[in-house]
Formats: sequence, structure tokens, C-alpha cells
Amino acid sequence: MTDEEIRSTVLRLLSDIAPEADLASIKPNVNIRDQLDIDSMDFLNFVIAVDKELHVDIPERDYPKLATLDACMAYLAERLKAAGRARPTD
Amino acid sequence: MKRMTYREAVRSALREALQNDPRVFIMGEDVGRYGGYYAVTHGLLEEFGPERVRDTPLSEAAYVGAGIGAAVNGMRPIVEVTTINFSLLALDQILNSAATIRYMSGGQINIPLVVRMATGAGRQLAAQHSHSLEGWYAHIPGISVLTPATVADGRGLLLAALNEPDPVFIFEHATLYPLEGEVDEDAGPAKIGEATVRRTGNHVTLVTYGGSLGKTMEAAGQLADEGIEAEVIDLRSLRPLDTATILASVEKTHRAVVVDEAWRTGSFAAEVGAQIMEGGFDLLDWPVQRVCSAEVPMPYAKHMEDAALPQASTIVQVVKEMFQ
Amino acid sequence: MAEFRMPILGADMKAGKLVAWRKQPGDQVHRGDIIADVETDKAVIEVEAFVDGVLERTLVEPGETVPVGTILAIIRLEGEPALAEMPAGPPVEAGAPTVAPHPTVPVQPPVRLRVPEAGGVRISPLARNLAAKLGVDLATVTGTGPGGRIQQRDIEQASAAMARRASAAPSEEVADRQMRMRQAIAAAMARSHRDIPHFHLFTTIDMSRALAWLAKENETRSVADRLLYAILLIKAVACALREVPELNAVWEDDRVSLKPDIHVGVAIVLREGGLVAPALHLTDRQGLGDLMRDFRDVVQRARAGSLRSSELSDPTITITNLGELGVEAVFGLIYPPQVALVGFGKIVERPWSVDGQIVSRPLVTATLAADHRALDGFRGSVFLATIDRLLQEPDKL
Amino acid sequence: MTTEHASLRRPERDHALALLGEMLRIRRFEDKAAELYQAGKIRGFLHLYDGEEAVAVGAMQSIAADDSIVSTYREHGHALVRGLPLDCLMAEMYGKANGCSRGRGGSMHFFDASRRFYGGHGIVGSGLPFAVGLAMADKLRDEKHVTACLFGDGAVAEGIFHESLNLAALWKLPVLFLCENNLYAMGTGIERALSETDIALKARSYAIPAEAVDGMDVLAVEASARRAADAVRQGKGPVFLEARTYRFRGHSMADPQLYRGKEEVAEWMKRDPITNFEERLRDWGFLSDSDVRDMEGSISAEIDAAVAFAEAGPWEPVEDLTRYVTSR
Repeated sequence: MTDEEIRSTVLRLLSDIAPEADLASIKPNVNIRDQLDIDSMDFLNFVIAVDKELHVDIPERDYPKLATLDACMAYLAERLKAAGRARPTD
Repeated sequence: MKRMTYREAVRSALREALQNDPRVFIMGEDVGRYGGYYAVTHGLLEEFGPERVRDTPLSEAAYVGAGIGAAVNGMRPIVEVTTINFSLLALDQILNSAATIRYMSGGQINIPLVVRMATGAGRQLAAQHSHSLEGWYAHIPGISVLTPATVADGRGLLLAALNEPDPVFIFEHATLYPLEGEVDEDAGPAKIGEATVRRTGNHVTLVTYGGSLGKTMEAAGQLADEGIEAEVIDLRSLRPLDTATILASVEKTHRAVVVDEAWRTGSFAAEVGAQIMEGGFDLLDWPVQRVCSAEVPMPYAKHMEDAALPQASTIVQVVKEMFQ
Repeated sequence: MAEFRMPILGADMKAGKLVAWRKQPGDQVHRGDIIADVETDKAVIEVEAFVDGVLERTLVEPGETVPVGTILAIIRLEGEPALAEMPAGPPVEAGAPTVAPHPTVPVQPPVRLRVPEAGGVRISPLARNLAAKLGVDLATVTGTGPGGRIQQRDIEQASAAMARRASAAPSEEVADRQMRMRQAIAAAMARSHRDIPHFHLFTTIDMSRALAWLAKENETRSVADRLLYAILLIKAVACALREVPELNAVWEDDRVSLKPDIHVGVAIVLREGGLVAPALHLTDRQGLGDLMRDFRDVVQRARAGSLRSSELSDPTITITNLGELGVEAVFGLIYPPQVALVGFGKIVERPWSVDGQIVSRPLVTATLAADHRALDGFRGSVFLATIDRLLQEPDKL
Repeated sequence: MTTEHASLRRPERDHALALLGEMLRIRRFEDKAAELYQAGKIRGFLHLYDGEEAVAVGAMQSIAADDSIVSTYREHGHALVRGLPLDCLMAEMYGKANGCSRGRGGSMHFFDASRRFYGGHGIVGSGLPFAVGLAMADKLRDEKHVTACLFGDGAVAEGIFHESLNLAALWKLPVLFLCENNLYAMGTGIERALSETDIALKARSYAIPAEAVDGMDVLAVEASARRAADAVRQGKGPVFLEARTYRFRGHSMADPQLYRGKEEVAEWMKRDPITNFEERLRDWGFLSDSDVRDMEGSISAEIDAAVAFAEAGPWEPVEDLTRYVTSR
């Protein structure tokens, strides 16, 4: 999966949780939970969705590493590369 | 499976027909001693003798008409009309006899006749030897029109034609004869009237037949590199036409391009376009496009012939315009 | 020196097989002499030489198939010296005619009707159908196709934008639903404030043991079964009610009536505004896993607007906020006819003295709003202390 | 067959040398064409005239400038003798824009309206009704022109042959039908194609005066053609000549010639129209070695210049693809 594919997947999963949020204008380096008004139940559902779709099990201790969109992307890319399923952006 | 050329695949079907059915005989210009204009019947004269592999004089109307008569009277002739360009001399026999007598006789007479001919341009033979007129024949009710584009179909569709009670016309694009491919020699006749999806894709449907399949697949490959997934449909038969397969694909892609070496006006591509519009209007997100030959008699010089003929690059250009 | 190359013997001949040489090196060659036999797709053809000279050397052996234009032999022309060594270099393609670069002629543009500028909306049939299905007003859509023709993607984008606008600025019927909800809450809160003599208590609870246990517990669970710490709070409240049943009651007909079962209501904030507090049935008897599943289901249905009315009227007590509002303590109003409302602030890391030592601990402020008609402060404080005690032995919840 | 009496009469020396030169020019042109085809310079189909030169050269002596010629795809000899510039024919075979048909036709489709050379017709027999039409127009305008219609024995089996001869005879049209009977229609010998192989006899059945002539003897052909052309010019209707000749090369460049034996070819090559005529000129003291050298020299110079002309010729611009489809 290229970075672009990770990004579009993350945005899609976030839009499932916060359908009314305008994801196009999400600021990549600002805390997601504040921008999208996401509570812990929403965030858990997001973590569960990431596990279902990208097969990446995010332990609770890593939650802080997903604070912003950029951080989330970097974290997932790292985890996917470790699992040998990430490709550099072509 | 066995690897062979398109001409060898057609020859293997001819040999099988001659071996299995005593009513079968082959008739055409230089099919015997010369070994065939395109070497398809090479060796058959030596194997089956002059009675069943008959060289004819250059009398197209006469020997096609004779093929019709012999078929009515219990034989199973396979007439080779060398090329579609010479078949024009036999059009009256084809239209007013072969296609019409069953209907005019109130069903008393059927004509189990197979006619094969080469077709198409691309070998610098200039205007009189480069026609693509399959669409004319597909206009005629009463006959079937087959356009084998692959080595396997070269054999399979000919075997199928021999089981038909009514006239079948098979058009073999002249550039296909040296094509190599795999053939399952135990596979019996192919199915007439069914198109085949040669490549699946979700973004655009490319409908084509016969000699244009290669260019269309090449175009699909180039489009894939640019993120456009094209579905390629090989019609295999122009009459009967498998409209259902075409519409099923357009329902998925919402865009259709028909690739046809004939001249654009009144081409078979026009018929396919009309049927897509009639049957799939609500599915269309873009008007049906056609990629056909320029409306000129085929010029001799290579660069002019290439410019007149539909090319893979033309197909890619037309498709990309649909995604501006 | 002249090169004898594999000749082109037919309109589509790409390669040929050298069958035999009819001249040997050293033989005289005259224009028109047969010099070799070549096999094509069709058969063997005698190939003539077009020069006069002596066959110097053959480069290809009979039986080999080579592309047209390949040099097959070298012929020394009359009067030329013998060749010392062989010309190196690969067989060169026949002098294929130099073909001019040919730009593809632009595709014959089909004759297009000049569409009248004003009025007529240019739109594809698919887009028109989609617009009808999704309720998109074509007047609001600008086409990105040629000549401004509206396409599928234009409708999809318009529809998505509409959805965003709808959820952001809700459409009438959404707005109207919110207004009705607001009115209901207003009525309840007014009645609560008017009729219920509230008293409020709070205590601070050390959550370190609970959170540590939860972290270990979650590591043994799959992602989908993972627990939120809110579940521990909810279970603690439910179990504490067993010990202080007076809070698990309603005030009706001027008197308190204890409820046999414990159904803890949980306040859920709705995305488009508003609040609902459906019950998690038999809260005290459910395991943490079941409770969590129940809780997630209820939250999802609340946000989807598909809660059953009974779920809203079943709660025997309500918990609000569960640390989500980012404040430390909540002093809310009781939902009539219930007699108590529990509130939890957010967990905050703070200095805490343990055995005289100051340490840092994750602390939460638990508050209780209670109906003084149904109970007194003392029972309230026992209730909060019980919650605190239960949270210190999370494994028993 | 009328051969002996014509060849006894000795022609003028200059005329004899001219006949020889024209035949040799065709042979060398075809030779170069074969070489260039095998080298990939000429593509598509190529049908060569080696062995039939006497027919074109002999017949064309009595065809006037404003008579018309209709030919087939084996047309190089006809075009050369008719006077189409050799370099334009070479350029046409290269597909260049300075070819006699602007590179549009190639070897099978030479055209030159200014010389009333109405083309190579590629579909066997298709030139016959065309010639009948040209002749009809001349007759309707009372023009004393001849339309020479050249075709092969293959055409005799086509329906159009019979329709055209009947029409020409019926309306007494000024057509000189000249059948080059080279015994083979591509790979099918005449005896396996025609129930009646005496083609002149067939023509007579349409009440057309017809005679066969030895197509390997340029003087015999010349004499027959003159008589025929004069008769046609007098408006007595069509005349049919069957020139019995032979092609030394295959039908086209891809012909393995499985249908005929090598001895047969060798036998006919003994009657090579050029070498035999050259011998007679020497017997008559008309021809010296230096005459032959000069002739060969000027021919090869003309051919080399034509190749250079073709190599240097421009390709037609692709933008002209749709020009000349119609007149407007």
C-alpha cells in the first residue's frame, strides 16, 4: 500500500465515524480527536476499523502516536512496512 | 494443449472435417496445388485428393453459387473465397441465394454452407486488396458471421460452423495467420453467438472483433499503466451479436468505445453503438465512442496506411478524452 | 564487397529459414543465379543473387531461421581483393524503407450538434438518473464534462456536499428532530430543577489500580473486545447500588419506590447536538465484556437514531459525562423520575499522598447529585465511598 | 498461329534496335524491382513481367498517343512501353509522393491520365468493362481511338469477361482485347481452369474476330497488333488477340511455384523473347557487341537514376490522407 492509499483509507474510516466532518479540510498536524469531536468510544471504533481493514492491531499504549493525521499515517506506514506490506509511494 | 499458428489451427479444423465427414469438400482459388493463398490448405490436396480439395478458376460468383447448390443437395462444402475483396464478385449469390432461399422456399430448403475468407488491411496491399466489410455481411439476416481473433477460435469457430444447418461466413484477418497460440486439440466446436471478455476492468468497455483485438489489448495495457482499467470484449460473432455481454459490461463501466477497422460511416461499430444506446442509455456517463478507419480508400505507403487504420494509440487517446 | 541478405519474399514475411546453399565459397556468382533456397510460411523458394562476383564466405548455416535482412553471405565483386577478415558487427536489418515519422491523424471528430447555450442542461443519462435518486438539484451542479456536460462524478460530489451541509446545518426534518429533543430535555430539566431538592457530593478516586488492571486485561483481548475504562466506572456504580439500594429508585406519587433491577443509564452526546441516556440493562449482573458490547451497541444506535423508547425510560440511575467533556467535575441535574445522577470528570495525573509520600496518580472526581426526598447525604457518601473501594479491586468487578 | 510470315519480313535496323531496347529495358527494370523488394524497399505485392516483354513492346507499336490503355497488376511492361517515366514508376513502388500515383497505388496501381494509361486493375477481369466504357465514349463522340485492354488467362474464367466481350461485340465498340495467356492463373494451370483452353476460339463465339499469336516473338505480335488496331480503328467493332506467352518468374514474390516443373520453365526460357530477337538482329548484321553495351549502359544508368529519384522522393504528408477521396 502506498502512502496515498493509507491516507485515503484512514480518511474513509474517520468519515465513517464522523460523517458530517469535512475531511477535506482536516489539518494533518492538529489533534484529530479535537478537530472531529471524537470521544473515546469513537476512537475505539476507529482502532477496531483499522484492525479490520489494514490488519494492524494498535495496542492502547500506542494511542498517543495516532494523535494527528500525519502521526497516524507515519505510524501505520511503519507498522505496514514492518509487516512487509507497504510500498514506497510510486 | 499444443502451440500452433492461427493458419495451422484453421488447417487442423479443415483436416478434422474432411476426415470425419465424407460430405465435406474444400473449394477455392489455389487451395490445392498452390497450397492456399495464405497457405492455410497447404498439404490437404496431397492428403485428401483433388476431388475433395478442389482448385477453382477465378470465377467467384460461379464457385460460391456452386457451393450453395452442392450444400442444398446433400454435401457439406467449405468454400474459400481467398479474400473479402474478391467476395464482392459473389455478393449476389451470397445475399440473394445463400441468405434468402430458406426463407423464400417457406422453410423447405436449408443451406449448410461454410464460406471462409481473409479480410482486413495492414500489409500495404493498397485500396483494392485491403477491405474490411464484415459489417456488410453482418447486415444480412439468414447467415451467421464469425470473426475468430485468436488461434483457438480459428479452430473452434470453424468446427462450430460445420454443425450449423444454415450458411456461416468466417472472416480471418490476414495479419492473424502467423499468430501463435495454444490450442486444445480435443476441445470440440466453440459456441457461436457468445462474446468473450478478454480482459476485465471497471473504468471503460472496449468492444472489438477479429484483427483489431490485438491493438485493443495493447491499448488496454497502456491505459492500465495510467490507472484506467479497460474491459476488452471480443465479439467473436457479429451475427448473432451477444448484446447482453456488452450491456453487462457497460453497466459496470458506464463508458464504451467500439474499435472496428471498417470505415466509420455505416460500420458495424455504428450498429454496436446504437444497440448500447438503445439497451443501455441510462447507464451511459459518456457518449459511445467509435475508433474506425479514416474514410479513404486504403493508401499503399506504410505511413499513410498506418494513419488511416485505427491504432492502439488512437484508442488510448479516445479513452483518455473520456476521463478529462 | 556485397552483402547477400535474407530476402523479403512476401507481404508479411518477418523471418526465413535458410534451407540450403546452392553456391559454395569460391564459386562464381552471376546476377540471376540461384544462390540459396529459403523456406517461408508457404514453402521453399529459390533465391537469386543480384550481383556478379565470387561467393567469399557464408555466415549462416542451413537450417537456421533468421530475420529478414540478416547478412547470409559476402560476395566479392569482380576486381576486388579477397577479404582479409570478416566484417564484424551484427546482421543489419534490411534497408527497411525510411518511414517518415507519422503523427497519428486526429480522430475524425463526430459531427456534434451545437448545443443551445442558454437553457438546456447538458447532462449524461447516468448522471440524470443518479441526480433523481439522490435528490440533487441539477441547477446547483456545474458539469466538468466537455461543454460543461454534467457527469456521474459531478452528481456524486454534489450529493456528498449536500450530505455535509445537511449534517452540518441539518435539513428541516433533522433540525425539527433536534428542536423536539431540546424541548424534551428542557421540560425534564425544568421539572427536575423545580421539583427535586438536589444535594451534591463529590469525592476523588485514585484510578491507578483500575487503569493498570485494564491495560493488562486489554492485552489479553482482541481489538474488537477491548474495554474502555468507562465500563469499570459503570460496573462500579452498578455494584455500589447493591449496597446502597435507595439510589436505585424512582420518585413517583410523592414517594420513593425502590427498583428491583439495576439498569444504569448512560448519557450519550449526539453528533448533531443533543443528549440521550439509554439504559444498559441488568448492569450489575453483566460481565465487563458483555457490558462493553452492550455499551458500544447502545452508543451506535443512539447516534443512528434507532434507540427503542423503552431503553430511554428503563434507567434506574444515570451516569453522565464519563470523562469525555474534558472537565474535572460535573454537577448535573437528575433525570426525573430517577433519584440520583452520578458524574465522572476526566482522569487527571496529580500529586497524591500514599503512606505519607507524595506520588503522582491518575485521579478522577466522582460526583453525586441526589434527591433529598429519597435519601440523605450520609447514604450518598457511603455510595461514593463504595464506588471508590470497588475501583481499588478492579479484578472483582 | 500466325508467326512465320510476319517474321520473314525484315524490319528497319533502327526500328529493330528500338524494339530490342524496349524489351531489355523492361527486363532490367523488373530485375531491379525484384532486388529492391527482397531488400524491403518495395512492399506489398509485386508481379513481374519477365518473359512477356514481346507482347507489350510488339502490341504498343500500333497504339497511338491518344488511344487508351487498360492494364492489370502485372503492368510494369505496359506502363514502361506506354511511356510512363521509369523514375516515377520506381518512386511509386517505393510509395513516395513523386510516384506516378502519388504513392497511393504501389506496383499494382500505376495511373497516368495524361498518357491515357488508365491503371493497373487489381481485381482479375475488373479492367474489361472499364475498357468497354472508354471505347463506348470514343464511339459516341466519333473518335477514331482504340482502347487496348490487356488481361491474363485468369480473367477468362471471370463472368465479367463474357459480359464485356458480348457488350463490346453487340455495340461494335473500338476495343482491342489483348489476352496475355501465360498458361497460369496464379497457381492454377490453364488446363485445370478452362474447359476450352483455346481462348481465341472463345472470343470468336461472341462474333469477335480473334487470332492467337506467338507472344514470344515481338515481330509477330507487332504485325498482329497492327492488323487488329487498324481494324478496330475503322469502327468495325472489337478485335481479340491471344498472345501465347510465359512468365519466367513466380506469380508474385512469395510464389514457391509448386504448380509447375523446372523443366517446363527451362524449356520456355529457351524461347526468351529478348535473347532470340537479339540473335536475329545479329544474323541480320543489325547488332554489334558495342550496340548491346551502349543499350545496357544507358538502361542501367536510367534505372540507377530512378532508384536515386525514388530514394530521395518525399513521403506524402499524413495531413493529405483524405485528399482525392472525392473531387470536391
